Amino acid sequence: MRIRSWNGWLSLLSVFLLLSLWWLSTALNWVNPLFVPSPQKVWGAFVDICREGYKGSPLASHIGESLKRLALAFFLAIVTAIPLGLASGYSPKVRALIDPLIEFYRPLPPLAYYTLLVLWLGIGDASKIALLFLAAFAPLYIAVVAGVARIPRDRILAARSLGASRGKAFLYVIFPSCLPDIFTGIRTAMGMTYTTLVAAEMVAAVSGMGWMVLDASKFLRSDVIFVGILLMGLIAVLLDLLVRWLAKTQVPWNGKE
Amino acid sequence: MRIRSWNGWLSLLSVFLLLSLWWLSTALNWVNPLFVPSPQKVWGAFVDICREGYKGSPLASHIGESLKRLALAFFLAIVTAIPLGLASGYSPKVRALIDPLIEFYRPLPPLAYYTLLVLWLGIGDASKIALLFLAAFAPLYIAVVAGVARIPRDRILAARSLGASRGKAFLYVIFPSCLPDIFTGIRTAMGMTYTTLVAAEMVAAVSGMGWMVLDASKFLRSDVIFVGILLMGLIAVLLDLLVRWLAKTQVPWNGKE
Amino acid sequence: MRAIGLTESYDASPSTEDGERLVSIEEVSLVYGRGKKEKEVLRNVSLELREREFVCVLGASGCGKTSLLRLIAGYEQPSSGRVRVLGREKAEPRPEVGVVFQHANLFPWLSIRRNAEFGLRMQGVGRAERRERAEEAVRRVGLGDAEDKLPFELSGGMKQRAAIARTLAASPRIILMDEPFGALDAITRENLQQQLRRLWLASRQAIFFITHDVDEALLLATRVVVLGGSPGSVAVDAPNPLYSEEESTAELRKRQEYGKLREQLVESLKHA
Amino acid sequence: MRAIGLTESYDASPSTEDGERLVSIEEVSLVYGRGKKEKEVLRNVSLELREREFVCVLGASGCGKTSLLRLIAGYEQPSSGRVRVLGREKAEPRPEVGVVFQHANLFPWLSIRRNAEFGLRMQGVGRAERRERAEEAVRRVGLGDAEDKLPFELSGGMKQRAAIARTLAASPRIILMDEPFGALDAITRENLQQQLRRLWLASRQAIFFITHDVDEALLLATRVVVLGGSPGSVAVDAPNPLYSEEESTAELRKRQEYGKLREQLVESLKHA
Amino acid sequence: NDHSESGSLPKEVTIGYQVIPNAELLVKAQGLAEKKFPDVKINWKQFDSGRDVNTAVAAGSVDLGLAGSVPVSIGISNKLPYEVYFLHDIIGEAESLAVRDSANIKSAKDLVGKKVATPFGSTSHFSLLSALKLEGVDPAQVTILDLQPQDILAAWQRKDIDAAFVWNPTLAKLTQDGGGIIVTAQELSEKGAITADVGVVRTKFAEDYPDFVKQYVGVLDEAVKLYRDKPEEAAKALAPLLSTDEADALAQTKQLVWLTSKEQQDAKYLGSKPEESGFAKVLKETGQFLADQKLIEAVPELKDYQAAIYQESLNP
Ligand SMILES: Nc1ncnc2c1ncn2[C@@H]1O[C@H](COP(=O)(O)OP(=O)(O)OP(=O)(O)O)[C@@H](O)[C@H]1O
Ligand SMILES: Nc1ncnc2c1ncn2[C@@H]1O[C@H](COP(=O)(O)OP(=O)(O)OP(=O)(O)O)[C@@H](O)[C@H]1O
Ligand SMILES: [Mg+2]
Ligand SMILES: [Mg+2]
Repeated sequence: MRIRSWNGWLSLLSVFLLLSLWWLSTALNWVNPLFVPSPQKVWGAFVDICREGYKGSPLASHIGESLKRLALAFFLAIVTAIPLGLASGYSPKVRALIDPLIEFYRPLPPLAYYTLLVLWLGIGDASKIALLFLAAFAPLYIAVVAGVARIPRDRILAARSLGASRGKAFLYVIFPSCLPDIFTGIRTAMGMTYTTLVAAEMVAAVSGMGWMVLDASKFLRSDVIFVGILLMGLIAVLLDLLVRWLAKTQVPWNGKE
Repeated sequence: MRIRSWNGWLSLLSVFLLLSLWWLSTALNWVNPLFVPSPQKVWGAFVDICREGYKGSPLASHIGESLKRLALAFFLAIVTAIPLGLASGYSPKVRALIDPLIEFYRPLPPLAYYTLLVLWLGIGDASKIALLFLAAFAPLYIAVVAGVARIPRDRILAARSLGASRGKAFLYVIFPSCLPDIFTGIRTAMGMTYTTLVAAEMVAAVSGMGWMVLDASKFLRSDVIFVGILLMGLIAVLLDLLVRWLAKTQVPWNGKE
Repeated sequence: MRAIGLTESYDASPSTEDGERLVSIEEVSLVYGRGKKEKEVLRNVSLELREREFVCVLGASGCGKTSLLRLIAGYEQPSSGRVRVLGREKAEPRPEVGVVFQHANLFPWLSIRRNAEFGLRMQGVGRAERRERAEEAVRRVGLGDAEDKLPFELSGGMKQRAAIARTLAASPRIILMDEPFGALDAITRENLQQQLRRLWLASRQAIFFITHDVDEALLLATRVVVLGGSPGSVAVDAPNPLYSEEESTAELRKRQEYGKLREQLVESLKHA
Repeated sequence: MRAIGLTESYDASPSTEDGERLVSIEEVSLVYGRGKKEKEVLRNVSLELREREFVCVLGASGCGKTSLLRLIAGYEQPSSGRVRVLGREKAEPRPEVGVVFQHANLFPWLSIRRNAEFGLRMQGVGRAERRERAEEAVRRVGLGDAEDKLPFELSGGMKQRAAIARTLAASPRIILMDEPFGALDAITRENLQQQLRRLWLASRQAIFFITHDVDEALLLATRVVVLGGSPGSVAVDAPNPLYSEEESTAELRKRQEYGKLREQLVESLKHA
Repeated sequence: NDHSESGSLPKEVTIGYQVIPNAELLVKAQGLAEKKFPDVKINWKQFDSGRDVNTAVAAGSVDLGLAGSVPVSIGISNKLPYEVYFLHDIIGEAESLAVRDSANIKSAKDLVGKKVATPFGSTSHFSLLSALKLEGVDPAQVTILDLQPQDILAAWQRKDIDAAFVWNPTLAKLTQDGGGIIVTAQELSEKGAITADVGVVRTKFAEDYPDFVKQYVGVLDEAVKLYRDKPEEAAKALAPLLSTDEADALAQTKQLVWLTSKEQQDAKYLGSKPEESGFAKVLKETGQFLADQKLIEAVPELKDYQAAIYQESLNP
């Protein structure tokens, strides 16, 4: 217990150092205030946006819109990437079939194919969610496949000898064995979706945190950009803490086998 | 051996199916040729670009420029993310110090902070490489931290009892134990860097595959876009195969412990 | 196949030829690895396992006992020769063939009781019944107190016992056990030997039992197999003259021929 | 601490009180887990390990033998009481204290030889010398042929021997061994027992040796410790009256008192 | 850049250009600047948006840049350290409001309740809002969407949008695909809502190397002259940079108004004295307009805009 809270202080310290650096560099004019506004100014913009919203929508709806898109995309990624990843880790045939496609699309920059998505899915939320989904899918899939690869072969054999069909072994052994990897994959994928948020909200959005940042950058509103970035970062950190907490409570045996 | 080549055929089959779908959908006019050009047209554009280059630079230099940026960024990511990840997986104190910063920047969309990078590093390659580096760093770091978390505690204790100092245990036990995770991380990070390529080459580039795609999209040259995308995809797949091959030969014990 | 000692000296061997032939291994050899790393581990091994048999397998460390067990379990395919298990040509993992691994190999995310339930769950046994049977099995190996623990919270011997419980709870027709009592103290071991013997006497499953303990082999086996050589092959395959359904192991140990037989077996191990 | 049997009946015990005290455990208790999962594993254990001692520890499965070893090795910290190792108050993993784990716990990416070299490498021994010493250790445990294999290519017993070689090659002052011969056949086991005895006689390291084999304990130990109860505590801690530097284990086994002593020890195990 | 040689030519200069068929692109295509300044290393950097040019100038990474009048107005409002030295073109028909024929839109008034797309923060964005204002339409009654040109085309194909204010080549594709033009930037500029592509120079650079700026303007004039004399030759040089053929390039150039520096001395444009610069007013009005639309915070005084016009290098 003592060690833990001590480490908590360390984390606070490093956040504090960063904030001081920011404050110092603006106070001493090390950076162009046009691009790095002072903390006070950012706070002012934040209060403003809280009170009056940004460009017609209240702050809550910007956050809500983005989270809705993220959540939907992420949900889709989880229900597809995990089973597919497990399947293609487990069966070389499935792997041979779907791996080339995933390997090919995976490295493609979203900005390069977004227009195609717009063409197919329109300018509504569908194309945005599709883009976010594609961003989340690949890292999750890869993490899961790698997770399957590292399961001790004997564990699967033991399950089979206990009467597990291939399908049941999949569900009852492969899946729980991969949980640590799945959690890592979820964390990476969550980061990846998040980083695509701005790109996704580039097209025909009028709300969302990504759009807010993008729009502000067009009009050199660096204080709003910072509000957006800080908000996105904080929300992401909270989500990440949630996943980490889940990982810790769900996989108590990790590292102790 | 027989199983392997059989799976190779499956992979070829799935690629072939995809290509046929493409060909069919353009031949039967299912999609607008303005956005999805026919394979013939893309091939024509490819031959053209091979022969005459694109906008003043030969194809090889576009590829070369992009690969140079990717390689540099990736190299930087490897030499920083792996040691830092190992260190923060191993020592809760290091973790407490640097994790908040990484967790915070990690989910930030590159498009949101690229402006800041340009402001600090100028419009040359430095800002592009920095952006790519940041994209690669986070997934690699996370994979490595997760890898350390799963090392059996007894293995580290055994090394310490054999006289390994904390530093040596780090180098000789923690690092090799994490190799499977490092390889997964490298694969994810490589994908992530790659997807950032277009964003990175958006500002003040006159060469690079990402720039080529972006430039072509401005002039609605969908054939060139497809050439760029296919090229990027193929090169990425080749790089990925290399990493996978390395992983296989370097970590023969994976899944057999 | 040399059958020194045992068969030559004793003919008061119990006949087990009447049981159905459950496993038959014919001229099997097994090669691990490929190319430079190629290594022949078993050569020309033939063996049978019949209903109601309790075969104890002995042999030097690394001679191929586990590999033989894995062939029967269907975990490895023979490089040449045939392995028939329960009438099927291609050996595959299956619920009729239970395996206790040399390393416990439990599912780390399941409690001991749920590890023991696993086989029954896979076979679709209802919740209440499988829970009861699993608890029974866990209690039998002496882990009643620890049934809610996760494997990483167990000691080495407890893990091994949990693995035994897991396999026995699923009541397979053939049980393959790879040094199941290796990590147990003398008292617990004797206790479990009795349990296993009683279980087997009641159900007449076929048991393939790898052990390093010569006494254990003599006290439990209806037939003793000694593997030896490199690549491994069957050096001894003979009925255990000491085998008796009636006498307890304690009584058996006191029989006159016990000491001599033991020495013979150790000799044959030395020369295998 | 009851000291039934052994000390009462025999006083021809070798004196080991003269050696330096290397390990001293005082009133130690150990609790695993927290809150609801809290479990006291050891209570009020006191023990010493002196130079030139060969202490064999017996006890029922799950009684806390491994936990005790881990305390000495510095892998766990006592919940109360003191553990002093080589004069230091806080036990920490260190090269003077070698550990052979119950599960082999080899480094999976290193060949057997390089596993054996590991300790020497960490201690900065030059390439040629460490290679020689590692090869010597690997040969001594009978793995000369397999020295270039990776751990996953080994059989269970071979892994265990490799782990022994790894620890011995580093020549620590105190050796803690957790059922090191558990997965070995009788022949290999006897061979290694001899080796270990000879090594120990030559160097006079202190050995803390957990075993389930009563014979092994009687043949090797200068002192026998029996753990028992739950939470575990020391039930017997007595010099081994059979101990003799001169006689070989085969001779010892033939001594008259052997049988009786063995029975006594088994009895005390039962009641511990 | 070597500041010690104040007054003479720099050793190296970085020009941020955009692919717009105007005099600067012709200068690049023909290598006129390299010819004129054999001893100066000229780095051409391509930009895609005025936003990035603003950043690059602030970072000191480019010396001369090209951006639309809207981003420049935003930049000056935010006190970016640069000045306008040249108008590369006045946007004519190159940026227009295309409407779908089937949508039954005759004038900007009919846009009420429709979906109109335009790239936000661009000159087209400004023109669209101006068109609405001139017709007395409240922008809140129109669904204005932020789309990049290629996405506008995709949305158009799907019939997701009814109209778009955008530039070429997307504009041409829209009209080919069942679209008609109802308002052009040309018409808007005649009514006072001028949009232009503006040359800006880093203030420090202009102070250090006035000669270079002056001579570079001369080169631009040369290009304008070349275009006026031999438009086909100019179009031929521009075509590959525009990823199109010669005829189309010619048509595209005609949709922009190229002006010589002499013509720009007119009070309507940059003017010859700070206080009589018509373009400073345009920038101020643009800024005011954006502020009214709540797109930016506040605008400075007219004199701040006037101070940001650099007339010194306009050749008499
Ligand atoms: N990490 C742990 N968390 C909780 N309980 C544990 C943990 N490790 C061991 N235990 C418990 O501590 C007790 C003693 O375990 P220990 O491994 O010391 O036994 P042992 O005497 O070595 O047994 P064996 O002969 O079977 O190896 C057991 O009851 C076990 O359940
Ligand atoms: N996966 C593998 N790859 C290569 N060689 C292997 C592999 N598994 C086992 N071997 C080799 O096969 C031989 C027999 O191994 P096996 O595990 O069958 O021995 P065993 O008789 O069970 O020994 P033990 O009593 O020590 O468990 C050993 O020499 C071992 O090195
Ligand atoms: Mg074995
Ligand atoms: Mg133990």
